[in-house]
Amino acid sequence: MNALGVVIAVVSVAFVAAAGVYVTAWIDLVLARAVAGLEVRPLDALIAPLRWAAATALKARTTTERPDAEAWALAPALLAALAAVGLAAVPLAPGLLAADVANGIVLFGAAMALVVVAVFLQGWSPNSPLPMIGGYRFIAQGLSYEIPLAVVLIAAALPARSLAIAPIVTSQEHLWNVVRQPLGLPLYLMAGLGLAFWGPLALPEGQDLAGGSSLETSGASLLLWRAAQLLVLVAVAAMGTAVFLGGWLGPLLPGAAWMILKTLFLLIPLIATRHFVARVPTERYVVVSWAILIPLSLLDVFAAGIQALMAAR
Amino acid sequence: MTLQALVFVAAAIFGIGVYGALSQQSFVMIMMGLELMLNGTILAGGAMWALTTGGSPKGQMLVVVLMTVMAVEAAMGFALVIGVYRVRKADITEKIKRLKG
Amino acid sequence: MILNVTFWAFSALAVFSGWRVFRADSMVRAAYWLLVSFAAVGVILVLLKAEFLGLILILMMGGEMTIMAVFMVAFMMNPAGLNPMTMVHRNSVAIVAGVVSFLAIAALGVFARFPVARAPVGIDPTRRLGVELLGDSMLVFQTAGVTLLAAMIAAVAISSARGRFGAGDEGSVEPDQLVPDTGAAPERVAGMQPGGPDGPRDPSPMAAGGHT
Amino acid sequence: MGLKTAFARLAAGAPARCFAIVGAGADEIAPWLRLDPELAIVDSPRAADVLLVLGRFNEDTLHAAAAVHDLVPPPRGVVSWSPGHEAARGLPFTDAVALSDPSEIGSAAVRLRDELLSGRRASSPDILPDVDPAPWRGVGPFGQGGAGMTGGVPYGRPLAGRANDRDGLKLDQILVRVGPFLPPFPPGLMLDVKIQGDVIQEVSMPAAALDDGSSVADEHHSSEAPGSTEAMTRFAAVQHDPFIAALMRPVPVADLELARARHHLAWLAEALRVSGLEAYGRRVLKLARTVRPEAAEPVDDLSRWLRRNLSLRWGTSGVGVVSASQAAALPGGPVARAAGDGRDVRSLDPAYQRLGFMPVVLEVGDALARWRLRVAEAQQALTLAKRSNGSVTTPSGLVEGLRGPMGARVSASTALVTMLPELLVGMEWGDAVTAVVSLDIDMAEAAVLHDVAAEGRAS
Repeated sequence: MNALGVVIAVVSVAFVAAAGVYVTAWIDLVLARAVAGLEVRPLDALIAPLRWAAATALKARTTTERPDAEAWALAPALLAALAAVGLAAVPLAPGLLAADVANGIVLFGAAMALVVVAVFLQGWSPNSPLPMIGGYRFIAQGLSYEIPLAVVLIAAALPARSLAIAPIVTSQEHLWNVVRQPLGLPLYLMAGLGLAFWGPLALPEGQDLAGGSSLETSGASLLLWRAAQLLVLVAVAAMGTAVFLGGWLGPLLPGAAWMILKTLFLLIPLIATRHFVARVPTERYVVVSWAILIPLSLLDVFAAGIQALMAAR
Repeated sequence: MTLQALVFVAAAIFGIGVYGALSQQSFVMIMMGLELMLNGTILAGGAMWALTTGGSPKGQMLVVVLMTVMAVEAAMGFALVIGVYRVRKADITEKIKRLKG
Repeated sequence: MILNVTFWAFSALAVFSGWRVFRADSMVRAAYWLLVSFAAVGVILVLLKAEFLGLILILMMGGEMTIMAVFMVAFMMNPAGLNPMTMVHRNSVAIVAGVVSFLAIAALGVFARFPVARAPVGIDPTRRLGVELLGDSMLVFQTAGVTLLAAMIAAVAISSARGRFGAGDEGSVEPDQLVPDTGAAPERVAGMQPGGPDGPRDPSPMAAGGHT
Repeated sequence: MGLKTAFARLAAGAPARCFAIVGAGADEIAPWLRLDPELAIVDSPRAADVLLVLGRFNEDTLHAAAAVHDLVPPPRGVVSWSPGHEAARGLPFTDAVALSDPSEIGSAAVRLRDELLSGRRASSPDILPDVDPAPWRGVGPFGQGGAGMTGGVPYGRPLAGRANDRDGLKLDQILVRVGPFLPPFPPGLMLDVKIQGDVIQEVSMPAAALDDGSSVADEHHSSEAPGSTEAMTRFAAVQHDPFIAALMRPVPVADLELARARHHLAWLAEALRVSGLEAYGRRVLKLARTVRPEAAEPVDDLSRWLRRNLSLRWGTSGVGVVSASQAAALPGGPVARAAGDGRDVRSLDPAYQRLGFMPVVLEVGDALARWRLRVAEAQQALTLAKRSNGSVTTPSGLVEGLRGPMGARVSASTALVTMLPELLVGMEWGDAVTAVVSLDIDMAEAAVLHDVAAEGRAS
């Protein structure tokens, strides 16, 4: 790919990231009002995230007694950077890929593995007990979702015989992976919710911790942290689209349009879990993850392997 | 990015690892020293593969084996720390006078 | 040019962060400095076209260093470094050993003659590694896998609260070595139940008393 | 500057983000604040623009309130309200907007926020001095705070102590004081908790906990007899509570039962919010405000929805089990009834007997049982209110209140607070919060009856 192509891809990833975060915040607000039994005013909801962001940006960044100040400042930026790398690994349209590496799936996995570091630092560094519990919780949660996430992604790469994502998309020309590997997408989405610490898996930031790992964060840091969290959610949905729903493949519409539609198709249920599913207790989640999700994901990868062998013969 | 430069950097990382593994009292910090030594080794292995083997996958194979060593080291290290701590309530080397049970 | 600048920048980062590991007061910082060192080496591996290995190294170390940080917090007496302290022994010996090993290896790298055979452009190292792993080096690969399995089992066995002959914190000694009186042995076996990781969720009896 | 003005103008249309600290006498206002479209009640003072100071405080809680005030990032402001036009008395918030009408809270908060963000009003200054609680550096040879390697108390905070954990290891344990204004907990509740990771190893009440914060008692209370109805009247003067009135005179059953249904639903709204279902909680809160005995179908729908929601069941079943013997030690109330103890003062009242009242009793005693029991009681209360046909209670000195019998020597809240330490030990933090929320403790009730009990012991 030439330099111009890279620039175009990077710019489009930045645009998709900003738009994705905004749309996610909007959908969440609309759903919240609908569930709360309030009048849904989509246009008012369109400006509400901007109002919140403006008010938050005007607040000072406060500090606590003896925080790990550098790590605290780093954590939101790290989360945002990791989410952006995750999104950059996804081809948005044929040939439109910012992080053009031969091991896109591994790049995504590595970025998502480091999310644990960002959230733990966010919880640890304010030197305050409830955020610290939030940080600890996310370590337990992270070790539980990482393995199913990596295994189902590898299973999805098997039919393509490649770890790059564009070939994985094109390998779904005739049959999407969501059909070929029925276990894959549900497991991936469950792991993705944990990754974005959203909804039922918002364990580090639950209401029982009064906000948990971001309890002590204010001002621009808080704004960046929230945006980064939504960006993780967007990256999860986009990667899920590319790997399980055939990415840009589809009739009539241009590839990018299909990509956007399918990403929204995954994003909306992910966002909605926050309003319909209660937060699960940490310990029970960890037990279920190790006792059920990991064996299921292994089943998924074995089944995919057998299918790949049959196809090769 | 010559082989000399790469080996030089790998040696520096390895040397710091040696210092850490020998000087630290805390078990976990000693493990960090060992990991840093392995980090230097991985870098050297990667460099040798890229610049001296002509792309033979055997070189990468060595790095894979090194990573296995690192994983085993971490698993056994953590397990031993817990085991020793459980029996002796010690988390630094000085507190273990005898190595016998 | 850009490649060289990137390489030296990440090399400097890898060495600097490696040094910071042993100079950080906070245990969490020490663990994450080590992660930075690994990540920098991972990036250098990617620059060397060993893309898969570099990324896997970062992926693996992200999890491992987090576990290490939690270990440090759990076991160290002053994990956040709020109370500065030094925990080294034989410092000068260690410095000498470190410098000597650095010089020896660096000298080897500078003066030894290695065959020059760069990896050709246009090969797919990941694919070749995969073929190698499941082809010629199958045995090595399998051995590594079995070693990891053995390490997992051994780690669980060593760290488990219940030894073969009773609770680990009581020595886990064979019953007849411990007490000549055979009548006491069943009690010890019965004592295995509470306090284990999968025991009841109330804390061990020792935690309930003592602090008021 | 231009950007700042633009941001302030953009932010002006949003609800004011408020952190509410609730003292005595504000129980009537506080639960309903979340229904105000002009307010966004946040969980952390760090995320707030405006601090709402509602009710009355004593010296200790005022100190805690001042500390919370200093946590709000500038530009910040304070809106205060207190029952009986005594808002300003004793509050350290010099530039607070003091209100006498609680219905103005929303508009006042928004106005204050707009003035703060646009710079027309100065941020409220720190109240407490920003200093280390103790000198620290440079005592020992490494610069540590004491003679030993980990000696001393850096910044006046002892380092984490060691204690056995549930896996038989001896690991760090930290002491955390929780409350009195931690959002998931009832306002005024203070606990000293020792945690290892997120497992609670020890819980104790700070000495002042029960007298703290919510105590509405003042200089008169020595003249009253223990358990007297005067003490309850004093309570009633603040609460406008039909249950207190029922202690002394006949009250329509419909009034009592509607109040009960509303309370249980409002409690459910808060419990749902803490479980992560904030939007649904708001729907239930609105229902609690508007429900009428003639139109109880939404409550039946709610009950069905709750039964079907597996995630709620997952998070509450088996959590915070109150055993049958613990329930027997309680004076009664929903928590005891959810644990199989069927005592209910209403069973003795002729009016209820005529309506064919049978208490709802569940056996399990966990948080899930308490959730279900309260919803079932809300449904039952609405049915009773509908069928009561104007019948009135017979005062007998005892009334089945919202949390248990009122007029007894020990209130249910007092008994529950006393039970907390043994209940919470060994739980993970999330389960502990679920358990505390499911008990529905009212610290004002606990404090009044604690005063009364203390007098009883003294005389």
